[in-house]
Amino acid sequence: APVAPAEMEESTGADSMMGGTLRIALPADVTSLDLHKTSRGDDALVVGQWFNATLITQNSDGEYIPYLAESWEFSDDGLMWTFHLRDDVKFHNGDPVTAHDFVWTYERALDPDLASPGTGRRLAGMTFEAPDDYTVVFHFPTPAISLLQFLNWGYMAPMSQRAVEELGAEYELNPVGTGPYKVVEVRPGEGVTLERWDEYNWGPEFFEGANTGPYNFDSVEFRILPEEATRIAALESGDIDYVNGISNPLDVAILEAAGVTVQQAPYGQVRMIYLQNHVPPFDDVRVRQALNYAVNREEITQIVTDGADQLSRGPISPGMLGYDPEIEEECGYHFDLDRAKELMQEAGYTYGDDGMLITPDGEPFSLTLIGEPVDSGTAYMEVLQSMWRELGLDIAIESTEPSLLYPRLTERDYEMGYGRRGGWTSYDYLYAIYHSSTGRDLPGSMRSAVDDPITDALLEKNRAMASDHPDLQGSINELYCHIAEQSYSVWISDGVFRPSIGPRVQGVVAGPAFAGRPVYFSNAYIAPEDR
Amino acid sequence: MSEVTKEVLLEVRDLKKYFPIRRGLFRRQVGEIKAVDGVSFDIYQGETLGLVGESGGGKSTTGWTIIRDLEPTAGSVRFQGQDLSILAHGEMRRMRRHIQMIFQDPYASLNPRMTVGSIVSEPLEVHKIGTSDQRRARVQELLEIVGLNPGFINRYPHEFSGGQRQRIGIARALATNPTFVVADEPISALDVSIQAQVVNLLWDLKHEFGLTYLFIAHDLSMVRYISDRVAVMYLGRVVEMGSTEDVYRSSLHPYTQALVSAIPVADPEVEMTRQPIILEGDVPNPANPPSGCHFHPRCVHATEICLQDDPEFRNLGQDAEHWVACHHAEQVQGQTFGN
Amino acid sequence: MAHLLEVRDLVTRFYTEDGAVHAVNGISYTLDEGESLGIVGESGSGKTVGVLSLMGLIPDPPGRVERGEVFFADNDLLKLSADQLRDIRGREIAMIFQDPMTSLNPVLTVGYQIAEIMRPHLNLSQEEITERTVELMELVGIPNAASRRKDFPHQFSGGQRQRIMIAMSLACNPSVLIADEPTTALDVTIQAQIIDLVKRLSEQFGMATIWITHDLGVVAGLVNRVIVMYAGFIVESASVLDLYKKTSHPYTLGLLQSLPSLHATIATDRLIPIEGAPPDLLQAPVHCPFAPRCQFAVDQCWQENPPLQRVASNHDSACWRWQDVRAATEQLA
Amino acid sequence: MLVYTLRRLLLIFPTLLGVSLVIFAILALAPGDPLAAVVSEEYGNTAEDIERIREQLHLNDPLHVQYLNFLWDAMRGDLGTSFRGGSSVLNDILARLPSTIQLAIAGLIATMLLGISAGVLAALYRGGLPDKLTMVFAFVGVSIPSVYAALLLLLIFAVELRWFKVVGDEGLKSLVLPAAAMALIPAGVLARLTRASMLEVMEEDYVRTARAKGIRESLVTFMHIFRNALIPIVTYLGLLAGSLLSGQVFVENVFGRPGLGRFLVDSISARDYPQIRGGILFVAAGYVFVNLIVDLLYGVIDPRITYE
Amino acid sequence: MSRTKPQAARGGTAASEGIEIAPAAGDWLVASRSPVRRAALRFFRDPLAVTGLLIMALIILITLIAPRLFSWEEIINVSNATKLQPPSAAYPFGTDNLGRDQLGRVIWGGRESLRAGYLVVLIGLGGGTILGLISGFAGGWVDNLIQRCVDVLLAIPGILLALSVVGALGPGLVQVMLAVGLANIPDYTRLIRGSVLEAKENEYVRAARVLGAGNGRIMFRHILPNVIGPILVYATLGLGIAIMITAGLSYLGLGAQPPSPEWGAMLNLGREFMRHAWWMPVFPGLAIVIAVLSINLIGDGLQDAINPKLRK
Ligand SMILES: Nc1ncnc2c1ncn2[C@@H]1O[C@H](COP(=O)(O)OP(=O)(O)OP(=O)(O)O)[C@@H](O)[C@H]1O
Ligand SMILES: Nc1ncnc2c1ncn2[C@@H]1O[C@H](COP(=O)(O)OP(=O)(O)OP(=O)(O)O)[C@@H](O)[C@H]1O
Ligand SMILES: [Mg+2]
Ligand SMILES: [Mg+2]
Repeated sequence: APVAPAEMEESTGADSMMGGTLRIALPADVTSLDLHKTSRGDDALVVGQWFNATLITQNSDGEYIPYLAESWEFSDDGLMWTFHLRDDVKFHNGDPVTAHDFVWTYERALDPDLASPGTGRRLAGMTFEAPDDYTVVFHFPTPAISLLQFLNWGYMAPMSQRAVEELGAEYELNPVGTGPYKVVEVRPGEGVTLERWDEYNWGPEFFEGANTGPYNFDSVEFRILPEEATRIAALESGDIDYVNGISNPLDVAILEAAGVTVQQAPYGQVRMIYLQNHVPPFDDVRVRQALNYAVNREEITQIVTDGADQLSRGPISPGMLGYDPEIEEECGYHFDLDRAKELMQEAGYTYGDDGMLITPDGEPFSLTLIGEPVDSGTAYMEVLQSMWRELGLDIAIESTEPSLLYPRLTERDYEMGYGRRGGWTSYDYLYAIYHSSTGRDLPGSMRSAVDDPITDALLEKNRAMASDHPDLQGSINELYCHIAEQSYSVWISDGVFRPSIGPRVQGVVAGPAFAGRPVYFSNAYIAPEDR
Repeated sequence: MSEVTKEVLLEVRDLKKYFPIRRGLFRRQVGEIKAVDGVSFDIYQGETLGLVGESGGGKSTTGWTIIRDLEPTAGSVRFQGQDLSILAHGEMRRMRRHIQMIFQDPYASLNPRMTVGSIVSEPLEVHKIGTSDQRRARVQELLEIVGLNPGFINRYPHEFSGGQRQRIGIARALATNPTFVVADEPISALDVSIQAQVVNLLWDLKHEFGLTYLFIAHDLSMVRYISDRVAVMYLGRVVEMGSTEDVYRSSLHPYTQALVSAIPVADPEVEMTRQPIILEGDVPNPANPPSGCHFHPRCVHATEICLQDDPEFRNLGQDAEHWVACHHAEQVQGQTFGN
Repeated sequence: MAHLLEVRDLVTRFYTEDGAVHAVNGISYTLDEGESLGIVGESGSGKTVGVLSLMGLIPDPPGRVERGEVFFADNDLLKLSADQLRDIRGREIAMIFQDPMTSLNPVLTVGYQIAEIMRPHLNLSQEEITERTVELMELVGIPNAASRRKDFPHQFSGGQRQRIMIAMSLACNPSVLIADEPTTALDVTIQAQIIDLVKRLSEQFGMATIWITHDLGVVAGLVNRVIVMYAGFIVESASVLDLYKKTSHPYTLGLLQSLPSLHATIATDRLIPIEGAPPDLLQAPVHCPFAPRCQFAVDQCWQENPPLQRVASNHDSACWRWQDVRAATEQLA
Repeated sequence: MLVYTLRRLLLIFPTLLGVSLVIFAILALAPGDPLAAVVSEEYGNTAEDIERIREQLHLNDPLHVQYLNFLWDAMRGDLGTSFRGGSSVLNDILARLPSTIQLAIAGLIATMLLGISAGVLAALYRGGLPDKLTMVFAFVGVSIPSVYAALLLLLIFAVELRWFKVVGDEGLKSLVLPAAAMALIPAGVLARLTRASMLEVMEEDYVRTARAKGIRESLVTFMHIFRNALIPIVTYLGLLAGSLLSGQVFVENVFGRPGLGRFLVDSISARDYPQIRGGILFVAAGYVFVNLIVDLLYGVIDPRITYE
Repeated sequence: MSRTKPQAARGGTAASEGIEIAPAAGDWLVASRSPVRRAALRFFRDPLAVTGLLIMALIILITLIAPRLFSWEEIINVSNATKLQPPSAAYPFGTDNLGRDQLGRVIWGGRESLRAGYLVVLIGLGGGTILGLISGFAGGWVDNLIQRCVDVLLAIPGILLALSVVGALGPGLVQVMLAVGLANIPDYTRLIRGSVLEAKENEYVRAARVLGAGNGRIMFRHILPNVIGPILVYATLGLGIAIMITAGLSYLGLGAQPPSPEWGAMLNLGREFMRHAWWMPVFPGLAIVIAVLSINLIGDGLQDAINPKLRK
């Protein structure tokens, strides 16, 4: 029987949302799609948002909401977390997802033979159990409720034991997840193709009216385009629909002229200078403060980012959970060269005829600043060099690639380090760099070598508080002012993240800065005429 | 030429040089050209041995092999009693001061990037003879000797005509006052007046310094004029050898006879009446030489035996040695042409 | 005007850093069908440059044909376009170059190099060309031609290379063959064969030849008329017989005297070369170029360069004292 | 020659052995820590973590043990797994090989077309307009880094004119821009090299002989001048063919092509030793092979060249 | 007319002396010129080569006096107010993304870049020439050995080589240039060897051997001048490439460090701004083009000068 016109229209209306291919540009090769073999941020885009689902996630207001877990609770001492799972979730291979899968997955990540560099490390010290098929319990050595956000991290998704064991080495080319799309093809060096998984119906309510069923695009195509200019050109020409970030603010205008929507949000991408707090000259708080005072943050962000980046006057910047503009105004640093010079003189430094500082030992005051050249790093270092020259400090820059930098950091073979860290979306990052347990002797990342009981106590107190704890903000502010005063680092700015969406794609919803998920695609679609 | 006091300077024994023939993409060897195929002779101190013969007969190759620029396939060369083929590289190099060569090809054998001065003084530099001023003077002297304007020392070979280049090559070969010179067609590119100059020069040097020559040439009248003895080559072998007079006047080998009869004479009247023997038959292929006597397909005297047996190289001379490789030398001798 | 080839007042110079080399200084001669013209002379006297000039093959720079006309089939070769000249080169006027090693391309097989000349000029199929190549190689006495056609120049002896050049030049049955010392590297039997071959072709097809050589024996046996060159000038031009018997230029006389007499050996009588050094072509000649070496030179010779003048029918000489020279010749004989 | 070829082919093995030794030596000398790329920046690595990972990656084994293990595995066709993602190095390379070779061939063809024709023209009209134009083209070519060339081509032909897609598979068409970008520098070099090499032979006597034959000037140019000028050209093209396998990181980056060049550079900057070793071994095999072909070609180009 | 014989001995009569027009000076002048001087003469008569030489001299001069033209402060001081200004009277080359005067940076940049470029090319050319000559000339196992080493070296990426040289000899610009130069050697070796294989078959090589010349002499005096032409051209083009490569290594942290300007580094940086500030890549790029151009003109001039057959 012929279909009534009204019905037809409706059905085409519904169908018209479905279809098309979303093309996404990735800046670097996908290292691995095995969740435990990498933790790179670039891969996370594929891993987290598209083919995996996590226990919890964050909505567009930044609140934690259920995803694979329907609900969860913390023990009173904060050492035990319990998650109650949905019972209708399936892996892409059709197997149901149970609590045992979670436990198996996390224990795999902790397996020393696997030596998982990312996930495993985050889970270090924890134990897991599955009292029943749909309950997962985490045990912590110390209270760390603020770590809840990690569970929104794509690498914490469950893996199918059967698939991993059956496929062996082939698994990473055919990973099995629980997200809205499944991987159909991995082309090393070139890209990844995903296909909609029609059984997906456990989508979270990211925002009001969010689609919780299957997504609209028939497939998602990731293309690796290492050159930023190419990504921009591809957006411009319409050959790519989505790019996760545009670094040069000048390019925004070009893209907008081509109909591309460029969102700009602070990102928790902290730029700062790490100081070796335990050795001269940085064992003197006045020197550290002088450095912070001598940085003209307005000027530096103007020069390097045309003023697009948010300033970081202290340890917590605008893109982070726990940021409070008032406390920043009160305890943060404002450019004050005279004050900086005073501080230096108080610390026993003098000025020579050429306006340059002389150390108390009578030597010219010169320091080395090391850092990576990526992402305007060199520009920041050069501007700082120029600014601190005004203070009378002579800086030599050593800008080197990461693998050359790393051993020097490990050996502490540097005085000051320029760092830029993406994805530090919460005040909790302070623990990682200023808590004494992260110790001055530990190898690895840039550290500040702080060993201060007051700082430790404040950090631990914050860590044990749940996000809805009423005293949380006050406690964070206390921490902020203490660290700012101690001036452990020189904080500069918080980068802006610019997800850019091509004109073919409709219905994209912006996410919160600190959700690690800049935009939501659950309702997005490609208009039929553009497919 | 008093035989008793003859001192052997160079002794060539059963010298062979085969060139591989290669074909195809991988240049597979499909055969060999026996360019020199068992040549033996002595050259005496202070004499000039003329080497004549068929073009392509292996004269240059013999020369090259003697001075060891080509490694012989077999055989030995002794110079002043010393076996050259066992000399170490450095020793051979020092030896070259005494053994020099004038090249057949006056174009290719001069480095186009070097001036005449540096070409001619090179042997002196190499063997560290004289100071740079002395060398310069010597070069000027040599250029004059060979009839070149000494003002040319800074010119490059391509600025010269063929004969002028040949003279540069001669000057180079004579620079070190060598003992023995392989002269491969040294005068064929020169005009007769210069030929006369050069021949006189070679003679003077020989006279004064006891220089010894292996004189390879096609100009039989010049060979006759300058040589003490002559060897005739045909298809990689010496077919006749003896004193110049004997070889020219009473040739024992039919090929020599044909050669001698074909010498053009610089007199139009004589030329009009001269009747050279025109050799019949195909020129043989050195890759696949005829059986028996190599010359038999073109020889009017050939008989059955010539098809089968290699003729022995025998001495038929009476007071002077006169070697020939022909089964019928005795008959042939009677029918000497000659002019 | 019935001449096949007529060269008028050809002047060629090389402009080098040291100044202009006056290689050819106004030479004129003619060549008729079937005729055989010999050019002899001092080495470096401009024989090669003279013929290269008329073929348009002088490297420019540094060389330049300054003046002159070369008529061939009513065309001035020096004024023809490159295309027109191309039709004549190889087809109508073929040349054998003096040096067979450098004149053959070392990286191409000799067969190819012979075949190449036929392609533009003769309307032959590939097989026919190959056939003719082999035939030509055999004609000049290269054994086993069918197989050696595929060899490269360096695999041939000097004489063989020269024969390949000869084969090449004969490939298109040219009307004029210019042979620059074609037989110097050949043994006399082959030389005789080649000369025979060329003679036959002349008779058969009316091919005219210009034969540059130092071998006065070859000149005597082969050519009808001889031009003697010295320092870029034609100093004498005569029929063969006249040249040898009625020599009218002291340079020619010198040449003839330089030859070894028939049965002489060096031990008994020494050759008599022409005294003195060859001329310096950098200097523009003002007097007779041979004067510095001339036994006959008088004041006039130092003041004026003698023009080529008729001394007998078909006999020209550029000497003020040609009569004395001739007298001396006759006296010698 | 056949023997020579076989011997040369056999030499691939000692050469690769040499390569592997040199890589090990170089990697041992090269500063930088593979852990930097393995361990990411953020949180609490303990010293034990680091140690465990080092142990896991066999970075603590003595060098000769690492080398022998590598050799033993390599002989069985196993090039190990990446430090970073754990992927099979052999698979990683094989996956990139087709695209790399495609682009290399396209680049080589583009280089030859552009470079040789420009060089021949420049030599023939030495000092004239074509010569000057080639010269300018060559200088601009070698002075513009290929990444600019690639970007400019992309912006002009893909973004402005829309003749090509910026990304996306268009079959052979998608090779055009990358090949052109890749060819720019080498074509400039090749043009100059061709010119210089041709100038060396243009005055040779056999060229005069060829002219005297009355053959077309184009034949003179190609059979007599160009053919005799081929040796440096072929040598350069051989070098180029090898470098196109691994040296095209910028072009690969700009056009988003999976190539060995980017693979190598990425793995070097991450000090991903297994990937570096595997990648270089492949590239070395490529060079050995290409250079063998070039050496054999020498013999074809100039029959006087033999290797005995 | 044998003017080279002052006494005009043989053919000359008293009369001949009388009409010698000019003194014999001309020929003796010719005779007094050595081949090197003749080549030099030819070189200096070539207007293009002289232009190249003059430009290069000028560039070097300017870079030498750079500190007098622009102070170091001017080169490194950043300012938002002057950021990304197009070329103007005040800033003929415009300003860069940090507001620094590009003219000053280009001038200062030549110091590092040219030094690096030349050193790299010289190492590559020198090493490659010697190895290539030996390899091609000796043939046999020597050739095989050298060529297989070349294969190895070719396969090792330049960055890695540079890293390991720095690892072995410590960091520093000279080490990096050494490494890049080293990485260049195989190219030159192959190029030279190819030509040597061909050139050594020439008869004049044979002639030299026969007259007793040693291998070194044959290689350097006879073969090298006949094969160097194309390689010279390659080397002069290599200057630009060397400048870019050393800049790439600076980026890794191996070479010159910011804010010290370098043409290659400036050009690299300019890429980010090529759609917004054309002058950022264009001026350093132009500097490289001009340097390469002038060195090439010199190279061409040299090639012509040592090739006596080629005349303009
Ligand atoms: N490219 C050149 N540059 C300068 N001078 C040259 C050049 N080519 C030839 N000459 C000069 O021109 C003159 C005539 O040379 P040509 O080759 O015609 O002599 P030729 O008579 O053929 O001598 P030969 O019999 O020795 O071959 C010579 O003096 C020579 O030096
Ligand atoms: N490199 C080579 N490869 C192959 N065959 C060669 C080689 N060199 C010479 N031949 C051959 O060896 C034979 C002898 O050559 P050679 O040059 O010794 O002759 P020749 O007597 O000097 O002749 P000519 O008088 O013509 O110079 C010839 O048939 C020649 O083709
Ligand atoms: Mg010979
Ligand atoms: Mg000549």
